[in-house]
Amino acid sequence: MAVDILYFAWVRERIGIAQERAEPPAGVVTVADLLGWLAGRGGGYAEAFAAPERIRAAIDHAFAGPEAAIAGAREIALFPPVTGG
Amino acid sequence: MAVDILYFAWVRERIGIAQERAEPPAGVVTVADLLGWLAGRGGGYAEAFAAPERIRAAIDHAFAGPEAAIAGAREIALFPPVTGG
Amino acid sequence: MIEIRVQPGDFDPAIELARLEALGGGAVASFVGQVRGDGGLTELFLDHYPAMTDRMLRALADEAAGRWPLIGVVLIHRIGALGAGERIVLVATASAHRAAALESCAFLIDRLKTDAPFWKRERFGDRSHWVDAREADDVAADRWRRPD
Amino acid sequence: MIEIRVQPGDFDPAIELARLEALGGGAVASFVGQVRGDGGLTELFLDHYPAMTDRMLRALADEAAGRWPLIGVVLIHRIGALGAGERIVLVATASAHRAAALESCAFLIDRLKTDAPFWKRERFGDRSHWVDAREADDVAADRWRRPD
Repeated sequence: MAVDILYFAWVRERIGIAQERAEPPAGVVTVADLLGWLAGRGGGYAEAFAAPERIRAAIDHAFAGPEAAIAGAREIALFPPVTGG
Repeated sequence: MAVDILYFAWVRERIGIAQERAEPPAGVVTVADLLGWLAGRGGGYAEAFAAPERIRAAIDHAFAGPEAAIAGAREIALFPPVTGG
Repeated sequence: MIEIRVQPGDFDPAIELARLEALGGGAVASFVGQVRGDGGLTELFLDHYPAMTDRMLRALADEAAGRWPLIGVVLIHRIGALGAGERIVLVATASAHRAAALESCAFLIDRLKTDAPFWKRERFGDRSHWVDAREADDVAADRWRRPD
Repeated sequence: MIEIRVQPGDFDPAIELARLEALGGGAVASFVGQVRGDGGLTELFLDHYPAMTDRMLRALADEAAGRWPLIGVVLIHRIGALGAGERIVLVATASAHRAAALESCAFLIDRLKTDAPFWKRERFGDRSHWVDAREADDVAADRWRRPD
């Protein structure tokens, strides 16, 4: 399953790219699984996702918790808690 | 004791004047007494103060309830509940 | 900065907001009340008690400044004859904290409705009547009163 | 009337308020947030998630319009590099009821802070850091959530 993954704010800066297309393996079912899988790549990914409780996610433009299933997602965004306004 | 009495809104319109100088007799101690004394003049006064619960008062520019003493007041205003804003 | 004005003429909310923004607090809240033209209203006339109005508005602004960390308060209320759509009142507050700006703005307009000596008379063509006070306004003002 | 804009350039609160006043509801509330220059801040940079931002702001405006009798909502949020004192955000609402205008304005700015995908980076000369989310903002947003 291919999915577009977007990064924002310091997540983007640590990883070094704003967006990529990835194919998580079958065992990656939830947002938490996805963070673990990406962190396993090491380098900036490991640094960005070292504290997964500091990461928020959106699946197809709607906020999603760590237990949300990613099956069928077209676009997953990973970012710090928002600070607008 | 002479005191300036001011009228506003429909109280003024019923009485027909905006302001007068009056000398309430010694038995007129409270705002409620003053309303009764003025109503006793009849005509527009009786009409304006027929329902004293609809009248609000201020003594020297501060709201005062019906039991407030008028002794020493320089200016007493009588008016309907306020409707600004 | 506390500015209070009671005037027959219109005011420009933009100028007042710009003045509050220039204070640099970061949060500016405002409320503008206008004459509604409901039911064919042709004129709203605002009477007031000049000597007391200024005193009460100033007391309200001072109370707000004591309850919230405000750096600016603007209260403007018009008097006299106004047409449908015309502005009646502006309440605007500035603070370094958005909750302080928003809450004090609500406080000021709620309490102004019950504490400031203004009276409205509505005209509909040939007929006119003095507006009755609304119980809902007393309730709104009461929620800001604190236990002694 | 619901208007939502996310833009690098400044906005004019006066124009937006005038548009809401023209709706004739009688009550217009607004909140303006600006960049504070505290501690020698030289730049505030605002990142956002374009496809999601518009959707979330629209959802918030729709929720407000469902909870309060509003006749107009304006939400404007800037993005990119801003200097001290510059405007960041405008929330403005119009209604025939002052409480509806004031409460919905507070609701929108509180919920925008937690629900809209913006991120702030502060620069102080050579140093810069991404701003941490504030727990107080979560608390402020939570008070608007209703039991299911």
